[in-house]
Amino acid sequence: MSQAFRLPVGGRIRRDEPLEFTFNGRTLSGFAGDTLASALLANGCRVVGRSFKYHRPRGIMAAGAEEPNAIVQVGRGQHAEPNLKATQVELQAGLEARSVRGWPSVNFDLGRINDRLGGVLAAGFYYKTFMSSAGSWHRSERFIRRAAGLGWAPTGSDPDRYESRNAHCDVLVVGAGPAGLSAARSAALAGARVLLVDDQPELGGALLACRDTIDRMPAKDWLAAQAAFLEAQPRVRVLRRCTAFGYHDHNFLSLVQHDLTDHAVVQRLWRVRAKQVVLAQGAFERSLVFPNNDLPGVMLASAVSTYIRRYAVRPGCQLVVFTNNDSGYQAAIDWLEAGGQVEAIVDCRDDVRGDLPRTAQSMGARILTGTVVAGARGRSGLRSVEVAPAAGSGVARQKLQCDVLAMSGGWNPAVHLHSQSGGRNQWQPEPACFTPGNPVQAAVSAGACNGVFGLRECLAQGHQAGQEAARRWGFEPAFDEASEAPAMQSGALMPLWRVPEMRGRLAASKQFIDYQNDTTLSDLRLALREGFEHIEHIKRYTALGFGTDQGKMGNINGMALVAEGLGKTIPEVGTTTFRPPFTPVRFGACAGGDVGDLYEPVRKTPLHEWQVENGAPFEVVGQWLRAHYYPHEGEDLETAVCRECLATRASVGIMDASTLGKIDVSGPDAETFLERLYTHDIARMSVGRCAYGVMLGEDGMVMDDGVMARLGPERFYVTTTTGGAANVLSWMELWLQTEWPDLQVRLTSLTETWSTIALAGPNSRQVLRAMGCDVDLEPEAFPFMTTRTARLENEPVRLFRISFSGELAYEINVRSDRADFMWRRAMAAGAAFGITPYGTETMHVLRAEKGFIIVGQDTDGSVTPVDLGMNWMMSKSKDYIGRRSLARPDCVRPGRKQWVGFRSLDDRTVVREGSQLVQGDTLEPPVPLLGHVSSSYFSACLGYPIALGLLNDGKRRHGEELLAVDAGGGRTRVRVVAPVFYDPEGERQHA
Amino acid sequence: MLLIECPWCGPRDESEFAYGGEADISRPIDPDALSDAEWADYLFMRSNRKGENREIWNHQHGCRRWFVVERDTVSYAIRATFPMDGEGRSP
Amino acid sequence: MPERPRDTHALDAFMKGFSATGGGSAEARVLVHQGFSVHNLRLRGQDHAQAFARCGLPAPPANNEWAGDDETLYWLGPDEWLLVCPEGMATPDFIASGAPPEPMTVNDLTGGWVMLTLSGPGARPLLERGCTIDLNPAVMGEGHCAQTLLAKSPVLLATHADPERVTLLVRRSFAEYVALWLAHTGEPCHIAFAFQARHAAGS
Amino acid sequence: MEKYSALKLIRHALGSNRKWPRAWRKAEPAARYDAVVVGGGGHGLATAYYLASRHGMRNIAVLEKGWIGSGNTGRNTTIVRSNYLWTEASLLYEKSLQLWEGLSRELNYNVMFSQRGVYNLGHTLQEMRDIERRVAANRLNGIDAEVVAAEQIKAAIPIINTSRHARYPILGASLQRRAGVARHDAVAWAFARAADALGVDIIEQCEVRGIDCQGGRVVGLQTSRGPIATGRVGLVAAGHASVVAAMAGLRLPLESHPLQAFVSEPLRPLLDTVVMSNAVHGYVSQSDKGELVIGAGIDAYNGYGQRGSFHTIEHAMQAMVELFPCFSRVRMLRLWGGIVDVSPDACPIIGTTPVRGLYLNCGWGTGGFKATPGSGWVLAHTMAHDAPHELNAPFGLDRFSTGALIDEHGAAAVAH
Repeated sequence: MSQAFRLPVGGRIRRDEPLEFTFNGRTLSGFAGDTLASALLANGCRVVGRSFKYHRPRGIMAAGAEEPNAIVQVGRGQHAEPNLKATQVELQAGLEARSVRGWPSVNFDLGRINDRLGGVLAAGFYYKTFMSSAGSWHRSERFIRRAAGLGWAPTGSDPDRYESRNAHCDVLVVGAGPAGLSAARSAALAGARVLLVDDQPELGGALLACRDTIDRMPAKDWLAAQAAFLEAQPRVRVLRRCTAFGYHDHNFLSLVQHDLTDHAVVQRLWRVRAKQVVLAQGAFERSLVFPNNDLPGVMLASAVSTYIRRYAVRPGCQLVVFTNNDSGYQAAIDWLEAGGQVEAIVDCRDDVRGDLPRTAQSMGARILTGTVVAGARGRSGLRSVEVAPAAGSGVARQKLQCDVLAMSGGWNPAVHLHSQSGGRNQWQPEPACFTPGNPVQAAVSAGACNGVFGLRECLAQGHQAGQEAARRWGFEPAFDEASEAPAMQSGALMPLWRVPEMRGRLAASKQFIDYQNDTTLSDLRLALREGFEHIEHIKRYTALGFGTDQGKMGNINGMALVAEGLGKTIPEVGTTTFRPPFTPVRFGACAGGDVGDLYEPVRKTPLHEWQVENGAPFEVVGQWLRAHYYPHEGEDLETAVCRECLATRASVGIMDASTLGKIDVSGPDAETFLERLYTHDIARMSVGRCAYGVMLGEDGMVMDDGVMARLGPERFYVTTTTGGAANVLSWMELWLQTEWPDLQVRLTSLTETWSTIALAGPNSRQVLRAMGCDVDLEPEAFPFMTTRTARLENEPVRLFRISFSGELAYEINVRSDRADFMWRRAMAAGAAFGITPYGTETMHVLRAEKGFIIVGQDTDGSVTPVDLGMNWMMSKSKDYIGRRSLARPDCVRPGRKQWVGFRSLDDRTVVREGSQLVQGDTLEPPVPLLGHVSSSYFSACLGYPIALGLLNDGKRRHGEELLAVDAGGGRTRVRVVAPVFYDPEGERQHA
Repeated sequence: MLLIECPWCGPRDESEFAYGGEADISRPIDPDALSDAEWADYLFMRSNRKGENREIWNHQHGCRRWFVVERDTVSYAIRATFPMDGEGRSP
Repeated sequence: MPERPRDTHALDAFMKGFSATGGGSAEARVLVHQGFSVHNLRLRGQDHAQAFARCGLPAPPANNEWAGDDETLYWLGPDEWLLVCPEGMATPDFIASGAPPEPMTVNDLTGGWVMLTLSGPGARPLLERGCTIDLNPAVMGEGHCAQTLLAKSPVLLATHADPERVTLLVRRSFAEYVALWLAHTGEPCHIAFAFQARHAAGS
Repeated sequence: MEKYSALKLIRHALGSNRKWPRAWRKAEPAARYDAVVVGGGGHGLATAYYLASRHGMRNIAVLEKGWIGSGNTGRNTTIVRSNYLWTEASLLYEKSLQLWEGLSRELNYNVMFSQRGVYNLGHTLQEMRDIERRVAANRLNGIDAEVVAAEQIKAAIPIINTSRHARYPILGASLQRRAGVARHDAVAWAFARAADALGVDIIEQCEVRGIDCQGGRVVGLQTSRGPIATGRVGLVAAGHASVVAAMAGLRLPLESHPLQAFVSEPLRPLLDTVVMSNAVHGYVSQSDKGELVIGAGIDAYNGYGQRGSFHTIEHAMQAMVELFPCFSRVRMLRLWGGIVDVSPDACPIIGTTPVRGLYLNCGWGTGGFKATPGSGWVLAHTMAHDAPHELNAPFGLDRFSTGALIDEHGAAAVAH
């Protein structure tokens, strides 16, 4: 199909680059520089969508972000993009677009039946029905959901790539129209670091469709000059196709840049910290409310001009303009210049003067003053309008044939970002719009978004805003003059929120306020009638402003009509808060590059490579990856773990404990400091001694645990759990810096510096010897719970004789860059003893056999050391964090949960972890829960399953039989036993 | 996203800091002398001010210092930041 | 089995797997340093200059700054510095002896850090993609350093007279992730990685 | 109260909907009430409704500073479930869930309670242990719950990413089939309409500025619309609980934080259940209009600004794309924040206070919406009898002195 509505000359499209694309399956052509919308209009596509509720035919109304109707699905499969506005889609060769609504087709939609049921489907109808029975809503919902939604989500993962980038600047200018360009220029001349962003592919904003002159040259030449100047400035960065969508606290703004051409990244999130912000985003034209104001062919006047001047498309033949202000006349002038026919300009004002009307008149356009469009007629598109006196007699005076109606109800400044920044908006009776109030952050609004609509004024205000912003950040503005445009005479706007009620068929016709959500004038009236009087209630009840145009088209009309209905003024009704984003933003763009492998840092130990070589699956522990177990050929978790356990208890096992937190605590007051944080007596620890320590929250609950060693009178080496390492360090710093600054203590994390290799089992001593250990390893020389510096394989190491397995065991602390070497040497030295590497799972089993807790698995935030039977390590002679809380009534009450062990009566069943403990067999809910199983394993070396957990009054329950009920409903009879299953006397670890 | 002036490192993005809650809560000298209610007041009760608030932050990923921030909990505007013991300085 | 070197670098595995896409066209290059010692210095009291003098060290660098050439001192906090010495170079006596004069505390962190040098026109723009501090040379210029987050990982970042060079000190366990992040994010500018046998802060 | 029904819709439509009555009266404050509820959110309106319908108190009022439902009621992600860890909490939320199941009929207002099920994902071995523990406890408490494996999740939600190689692979989940979502605004309107029909005065744009006490007893309120005498006051002010309680000299164990949420543009149906994840923080459902409704994490700092930090949103987006790769090209339409009052044990505070006649209902943190009817039910009982209902007895303010906290933090169940 030829582009019947394309003008032979003009526009900013590149006619030498014709493009083919498809819309709803039809192949059409356009030019580079087109938007999908301009190309569709050029091809005479009038019906491009269907409305949400009534399925009415809809056409393109606007030329930008405020478009409510032309919602399309672009691309397919993984490449699909739902809900794009045709007015914002740059035309590309092979572009595939389709309407998101309309079945079987956009031109013939069976859903149109809803239009007839209009009355029943009025605002909030669903609140009043579908409640006959409990499930009735859930059942009906399925059908309602099917009818809902716009586009289709893509299938599969996203082939596009995103990234985020941080930027800092002295002055951020949002919008590159006349005001924005002037602001950027003057700020740059003052020497400021300027970031200028605009959402269009080319700078200029309104100037792209402007016929005026600036500095005595055509606007487009002035524009080219400005662009060239700014591009040349080293301290200026210009971002095209970049939308500022969020204005957050402390002058942080989020921007998204589309269709990048510079490299593989398709969209980029800019995270901008600006010292000053100039908001120059322009304004949106208002629609007018009259019967059938949604017919395809009804357009915003400014959009008509934009399509003619920027895209060389005249979307029809016969035009009627309906306006309440001078700017509407521009459409008529452009239309006539484009060789179209103007039936009439319908102006609700009685007295019309001003330059634009005069020009239009001089070009022969007929002006009907004091007149309104009483209603539009047509089936699938506009055919004619009826006009009537503005002073409502209720009788239409005459009918005007037309295929396009250009309407202008005045302008709404784009106050969105100002509002997001926390600023209020104030109502200006003249020219009837909300403008930004005082900024609350370092920002200033300029130009149309500040309620200044004349080109001349916009240039001046932008220039001043740029200088101001630069000056406020300490730059001395240069003495450059603002650019000048000829002064223009324009008459005052006359607010017109609706037209007089008509009798006859038009009376029954719908008058749309929010097009996309089919919110009509009668919906607003219904809401008011039902007592929804606050604007937020009305919006939520009628869905006004909840479409994907985010109310840019309808909100102000809606508020004005609510004000009328309540007999209030518009400011009394108040404005609604604008929330980010300014326009919809892809999830992927907000996620940036931190997805997949980069989702979150992965921390690896120096032994990771060896573990990979040896086929270990890994367990995620916080940010760390830890070897879970080391399966041999054909082994599953259980068999591998049994083998690892047996080998360790029988001879020797080796494991990577490098993820444990390690903190150096030194200084004259190190001892005092630790006394206050740990429950046991630190002073009793002589140099070279190790001790197991527990740290409580101030609420008395166990927070972290680990072994600490005294390396010197003023130096301790404290270990923490893997997950707790970071918290414990900042917890220590917190107390040190905020409560006890007088203490002379320094904390240094050694987690990264030292790697820990644990050797456990009766032969661990032999392995150390085989590694050429240079210290006496005999029990009396190097007893349990002590530490020594030593040399292994001629490397300096620190040995700890401590045991988390209950066996004779050592922990080798070695410099991280030598850990891999040390580990491989240990494997070699241990070969003779069948040394067996084991992972976290076996470590869990071995410690469970000994009844040692794992903080976070066996404890939650409600367990005290007393509950765990750790009274032996709670000093009576000092105060420590959390001690006072242990004296609270609930912490001393009898019957608290206590740490116990469990044996399955059948000695076969391994109880599922998380099982709850109950008494008796009749399980009538709610069943009193006595406790739960927190750890449960099959113990290979004991030959039966063992479990640990917390049980009400557990200490006194030893010997009792209980029922363990798991998440699957499985029941296991268990006997309560002491929480130590293996070597209760602890002889082995002292060996 | 807040921009917080670390007294030592200068203005940094919120993501480098950890929030520590209400400032000026000091641990009782003799906890045993307190009733359970008094202890609970220290432990749990908070002013949770709407408006001007004194709070502590930790420059966790910077110099690891804890410091005091005077911030409005409605506008989120930061009036000043102080070292735990020292003089204020405005952003 | 063949004798392996005693030292393994945190990026050994990464560098094996990483095919340098860069070559001549690289806008950003990453040198991965090997062989240097790192010491954490902590001071009590206020008179830092005197304490440093007693240790035979040059005057301590001011807040957010670093100093030195071969032997480098980075400011970490009001009472904390990081001393980085090339391997083989004589470390200060108090470190060798392990007994620093009062009121200094020293911790040997060697092996816990990985040092990278980014260079090329793409270096700062690349870092801007994962770091929130203002990397403009006018703000973060010669001799500045900062502990901050890069790609959600804690790093020490130092800038040089040459605006196209930035030094990164990364905690060992994060190194592979940070390298992966640099490689992935740097792809578009053909980032190139290479080991540098000897560390020299000045080079 | 005019009964709503399909028939009524048709009859009114024939009259061009000109005859619909007000949903609730525009009440003027009276000089005295038997009881006053401070806060016109879902919880406050529910309290008033149950006071009137179950305890026969008709001379009562609800005072709302702004418009009803303007707080967290209209700002949350509408998830309703009862699968909490501790018996005390799960029984309270279960009572609420049971009330939800009959709510539309009882109130003759379709609150669109849709029992489409809620999955709480587990990404680590420890999260799976916690899930096992919680599910086992739920079932013994008579609450429907089950543990599902990654394969079952994939079968039920084909678009979810169950790759073993994910940074936080999905190992399994707990599933509560009776859980679901509801239409948040409708809940406030439904309770308001029903309470109003029973004579309750719902007074909007009325801010409480002072609480008058004599001899340790409440005697009245100072409001922006004049003094009101009353002997019973229920404080149901959610994020502003501390501020209002301070008027009676009470300090509470609460901190108010920003909590953010956002919706996508409307999409054709692609997710017919609710998915929540703790380790990969975020939770999502799809509204009947087709929008993906997504909750982000809580912001670290105290804030009354109904705004949070953007990096919290970036993290939520990353989480969503991790869990649902096909969301990557979907677009965020609207982003907003609420103020949640968080207690030390992530459980609410409901009950009497040291001030006679003053009752508290706060500390719901991120979990308040689901509790709306149950919360109103127990507070109404507490106010009517000047003593807590057995369900809220464990949730008194005194637990912070005795130490009898109910630690839902420890539980993997995200409290949303």
